[in-house]
Amino acid sequence: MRTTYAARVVAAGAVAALALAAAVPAQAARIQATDPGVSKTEIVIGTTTPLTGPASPGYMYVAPAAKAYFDYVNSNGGINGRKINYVYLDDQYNPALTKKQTNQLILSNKIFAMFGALGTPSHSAVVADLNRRGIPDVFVNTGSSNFDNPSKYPMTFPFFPSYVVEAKVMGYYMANDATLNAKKKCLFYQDGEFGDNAKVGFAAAGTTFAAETSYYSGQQVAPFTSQVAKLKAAGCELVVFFGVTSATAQLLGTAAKSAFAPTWMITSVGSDPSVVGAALGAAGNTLLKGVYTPSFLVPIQDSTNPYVSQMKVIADKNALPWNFYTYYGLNTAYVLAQAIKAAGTDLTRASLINALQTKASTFRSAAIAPMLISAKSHQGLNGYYMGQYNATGQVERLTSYIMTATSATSGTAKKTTFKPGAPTSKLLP
Amino acid sequence: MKYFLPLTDPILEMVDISVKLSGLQILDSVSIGVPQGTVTGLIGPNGAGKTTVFNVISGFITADSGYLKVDGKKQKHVQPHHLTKKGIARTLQGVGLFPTMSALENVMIGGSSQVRSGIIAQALAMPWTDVEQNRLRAQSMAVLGELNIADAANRLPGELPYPIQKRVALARALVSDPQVLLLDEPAGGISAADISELADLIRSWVPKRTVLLVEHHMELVMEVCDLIWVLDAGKVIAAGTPDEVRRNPAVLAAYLGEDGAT
Amino acid sequence: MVNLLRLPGARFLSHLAIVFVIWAALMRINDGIDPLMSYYLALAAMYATAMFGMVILVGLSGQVSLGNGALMAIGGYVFALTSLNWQTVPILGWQWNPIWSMIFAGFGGIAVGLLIGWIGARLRGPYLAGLTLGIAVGIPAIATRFPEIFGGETGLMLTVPYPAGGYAPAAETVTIDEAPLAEVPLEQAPLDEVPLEQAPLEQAPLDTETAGAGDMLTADNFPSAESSPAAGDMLTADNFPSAESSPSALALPSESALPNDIDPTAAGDALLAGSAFVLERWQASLAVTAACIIGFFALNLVRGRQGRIWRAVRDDEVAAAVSGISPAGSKISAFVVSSFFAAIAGAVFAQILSYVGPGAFGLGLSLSLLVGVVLGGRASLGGAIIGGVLLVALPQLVFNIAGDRGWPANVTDNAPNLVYGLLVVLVVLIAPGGILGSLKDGTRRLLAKSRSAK
Amino acid sequence: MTTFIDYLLGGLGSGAIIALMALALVLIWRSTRVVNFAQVGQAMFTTFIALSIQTWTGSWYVALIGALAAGAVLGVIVQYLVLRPVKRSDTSGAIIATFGVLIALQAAAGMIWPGGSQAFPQPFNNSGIEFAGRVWPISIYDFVVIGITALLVLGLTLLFTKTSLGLSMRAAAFNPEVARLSGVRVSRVLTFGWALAGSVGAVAGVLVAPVSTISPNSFDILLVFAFVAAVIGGLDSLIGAISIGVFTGLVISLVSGYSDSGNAPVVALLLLALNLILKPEGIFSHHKARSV
Repeated sequence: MRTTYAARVVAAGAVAALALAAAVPAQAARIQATDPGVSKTEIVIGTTTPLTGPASPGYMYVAPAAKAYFDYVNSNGGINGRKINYVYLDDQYNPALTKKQTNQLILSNKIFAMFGALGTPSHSAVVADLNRRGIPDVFVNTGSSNFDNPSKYPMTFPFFPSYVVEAKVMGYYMANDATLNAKKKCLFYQDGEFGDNAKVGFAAAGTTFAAETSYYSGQQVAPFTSQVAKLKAAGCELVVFFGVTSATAQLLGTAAKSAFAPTWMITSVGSDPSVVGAALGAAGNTLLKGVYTPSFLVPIQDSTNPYVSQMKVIADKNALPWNFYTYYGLNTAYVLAQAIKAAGTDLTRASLINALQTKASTFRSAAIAPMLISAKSHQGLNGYYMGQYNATGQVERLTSYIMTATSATSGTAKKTTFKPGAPTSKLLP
Repeated sequence: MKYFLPLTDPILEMVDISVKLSGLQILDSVSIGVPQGTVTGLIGPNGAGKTTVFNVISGFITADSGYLKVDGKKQKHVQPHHLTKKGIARTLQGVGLFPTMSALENVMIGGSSQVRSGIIAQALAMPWTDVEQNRLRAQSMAVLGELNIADAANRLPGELPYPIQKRVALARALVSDPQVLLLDEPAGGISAADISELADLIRSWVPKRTVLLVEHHMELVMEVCDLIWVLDAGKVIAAGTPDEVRRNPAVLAAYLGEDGAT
Repeated sequence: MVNLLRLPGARFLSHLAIVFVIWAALMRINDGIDPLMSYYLALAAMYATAMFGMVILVGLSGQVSLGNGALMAIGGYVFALTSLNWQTVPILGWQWNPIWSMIFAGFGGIAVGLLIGWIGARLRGPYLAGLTLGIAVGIPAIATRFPEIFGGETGLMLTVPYPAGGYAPAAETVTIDEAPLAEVPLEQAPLDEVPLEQAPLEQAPLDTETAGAGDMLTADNFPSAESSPAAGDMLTADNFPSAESSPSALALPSESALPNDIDPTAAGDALLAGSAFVLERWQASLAVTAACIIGFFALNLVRGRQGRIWRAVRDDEVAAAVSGISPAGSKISAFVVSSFFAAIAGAVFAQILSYVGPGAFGLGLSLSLLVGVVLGGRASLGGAIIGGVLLVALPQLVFNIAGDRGWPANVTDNAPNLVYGLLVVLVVLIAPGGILGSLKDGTRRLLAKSRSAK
Repeated sequence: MTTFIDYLLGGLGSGAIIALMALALVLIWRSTRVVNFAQVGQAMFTTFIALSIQTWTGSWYVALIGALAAGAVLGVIVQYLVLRPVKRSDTSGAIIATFGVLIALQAAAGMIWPGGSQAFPQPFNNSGIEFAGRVWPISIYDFVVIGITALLVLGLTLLFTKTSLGLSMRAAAFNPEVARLSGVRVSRVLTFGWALAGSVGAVAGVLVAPVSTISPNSFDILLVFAFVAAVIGGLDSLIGAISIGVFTGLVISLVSGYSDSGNAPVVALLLLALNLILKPEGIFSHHKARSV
């Protein structure tokens, strides 16, 4: 009896090892001659992003949109003769899974570069490893200010402006608009890094709030009634909201229910009109009218804009829903393609980094702010215009100028003008 | 009316124990003594409160009033698992064996109170834990041998006939080498031949051990007991030697009347 | 006849031998497989470590726990906080090293296990499940509550504690041509100095007005299958992922595609060359070693008196109590042991991820542990090993099956979870004893058949 | 003071929904001694069905009835295919199986209704009611939610106490063998319990969807709060589930209002632990400590 037990345990161990070996096709170790993931005919690019799970609504459209753009480029001959092989894996916004999928991309798919990895907590789990391995970590989709740190993360390039920048911009705009400035201002933010970054930005901008309240990101049951009651009791006239899109919809609905009608200013990541409008239903446009929101892309409804109209063609051809996330995914893929092109025919990781650090200001995109990437700062975009919802649920640009700022803990936003160039021919790099 | 027998040397005493469960008075000022070195019986019709007496002694039920004395010492907060440390072991109605363990393992569990080594020594498989286990295994085999069921040692309880299971349960109680043995219906469900063997067995333990016996099988009780307490509806109605109890009219009325007729 | 296995110390030696053989075999395997497999081995060993505790808690002591992932969080956070903040061992004053963090993580697990066990020992079935579910949700929530200590939602990043000597971590670090510079932190170049008009592009017209119709992408001139030779694969939604772009096909560039200019210092070399330090291999050694040490403890406990006691209390609390066993004590000890194992697994997890954060230790992890141990076989340690492998291999297998079928994205993306969920249900229904239990039953039945045939 | 009342009123609507979900858990526990973690998945799935019906017919009432029916059918399917074959003694097996169902349902919903969060049209006026010169954060819709909850509780209480079906359900739950001997068709009765619970869960889903949004995972947090409420309430008690469910909603609202919403899960955990220390079998449970 007892000896067979021992045998069973050994057998279980052996079965385990065999099953492990069988689960994933083993690959022969081979010395590679160049940077992984790039050959004369192909570049392998990887992404981890939530495609399923609680965080997937909205975000699930970004990677497929990028894929559609790369397919379009490939069907036009690729970039410098290389086709882009784009692999995106689902990480469900779970850092442990992000790590697993990133390892899969690096070790099995042998990616040349990581592109558009999404989510602050999930990307935090892998950013050090990507840098240690020398893998370009391009256009991270998170507003955390932590990733723009070239001395610590030389390979990492965040794309959209950090929440610190956004808060500074909001603070600047409120301070310089007499009507808004006269109002009693309050802040409502999502717990965690999102809200913390916002508070850093507002502190730097010198914005003070009469009341602050927050919500827990996992909270779906309670529709913000108590938070709204608190803001109402404090007599807020202008409420700045730093939260995600689904929360925006809940907030506006709850406020309407409580007859609380302050002036709203909502963060760009929380104000996709297609999602907010859909969530609010018929009353959506009425509730959204007059809401301020900063933005860093040409308004998605501006169909006369050559960026918007051409990206919509790609989206339509791939049967992708035309919303902010699709638009955003197409746009970042477009910028990456230009960066790869700029890195030259002898594409290496070093040449890609070099191209990003020296030529970013020439890259075309639907962004209204310049790309000011340098060896000292890897932050892609740094500026916003201020927009406002009109009666038809569309964002109208209020400012002809833009406001730019850095992610540093001090310093305010600055007003400047930026004239974007036209898109490249047929939106090809 | 209360009975106070002039007991010499009681090893176990219940004094004025009352228990109420869900509004029912199960035990009402019960005082019972068990003299050392005797076989003492506890009888009564169904629902008289016999098993409750055992449960109070074992600590499964806390008495509303009254107290318990073991070896002359008053007991506070009796916990079931401290019982064997005090030298008291009990069997359960039916068999109450662990179904996933062999007979030997079942018996070894009964010797838990003798084991000194802690969980850290267990986790490290220190040699002395083996010494302890070997001693316990040897003891358990010896008890199984005493009860003539050594060949059942490696079988699961479910594979054994009922009388053998009863003996395994008995062995589990005996292995802790108790001074006092509480037997809850040891003759339940076994044959006449086995019962007479059981009677011899019980008598062979005294005076080294003291036995308190709850039993429905009157022949066994009358045969083995030195002293009998009779409970009815939560009260002690009689006490004495088998002959005294047999002749007691209150007992006959309450209980033996029906049973004695058979 | 003397049973050699009963001599004092024989159990110790035989268990040590079993564990050593497994350890040596796994370490040998670890040296021969490629880094990704090593990483999966590390994950499986880490899961198995935690599930040894689940076998004891769920299988032997009969208590259901939905919260062991949160107990792993305790170990992970203790590991992270001590290794980030302490330079010397408190009181003793010795130089800190990761082993100490592992030990403190274990102590943290024991302390929390005592507390939960104390509350949980009185609870049965769904009430205990309720408590542990609360723990699974509550402990990560506590981590987000105190961001100054626990790093909030973002968590804490760790530098992997490379073992001193023996490895050459430098082989893996890469310098890029224009190494961006250490001395400049977050401070950015002043924005005003930068020209804000976009620099002209050579190859394209600059603004909308001058862009000719031919340069604009429209639905009409969108490349179609006819107009472009390579376009056939790209343009229709139904043939979205083509065989050409499947992950397995692109794993390695083909031989002919390799350029001639060989640069031996390029990143990635170190990952494939056998001699240099390979992070995944180191992580796997760490996880396997921890799993074997914990497995040794578990083996001793399960196959000793303590294992009998746990089973006794699970089978019949009353009978166990009259045999001198404290049912509450036994349940608490099962909680403490499983919590200790979970904490060690959590500390290993922290090193595999080089990160701790509430998202990594969520309810999903707790459920995975329960799913794994039920699938593998909850009554024996072998079940935990199989469960650990399943947790790593199953999603991968299901993904491989579901991927690249040309289904719409929403179907492909959700297919792994659908199959996974159904598989879990099926195993519970068809093989309640888990895979190991079914194997045992199968062999027993076969043996019985052959015996009766004689 | 008005702020405090605002917080309380605000918590009432979500409390009623937690209560309904807890009620569904209790119904299944009572009939089959299983905690059905797939309940939120079933509710989510039937709410999507209701949304499809609503878009198709344009009637909220038809959608609600459709959800009731779909919830019952789904409950029966889950019970018949998954839970019935699991052994009654196999607690962890049953828990795992229900989680398996949850994972599968969420994945299936992601396949059938792609596109993330969707809005569920507001069937009634959801703006606050004006009274005594002030708008209070409670709407007609909240009254509909509370009213439907109250009606369901009343109906279920009557069912369990006054009808023979209810009595057989209680008998079957208490002791299936004895119930079978006394002529109760146990398996049919248990299946009815699952259908009933499925419908109650579906109602909870349809009621919460208009004030939140609906996505495959949108009810996950509801499961945690509902389960906590059901356990504190005593799992066996309809009234326990309802009152603790509402209480949980109020606590979440008060905690979010006076401190920070991130504290809500922590406070819920503390309440749960405290309750389990002081009264391990739940507040409204009739069970006595087990004797030998």
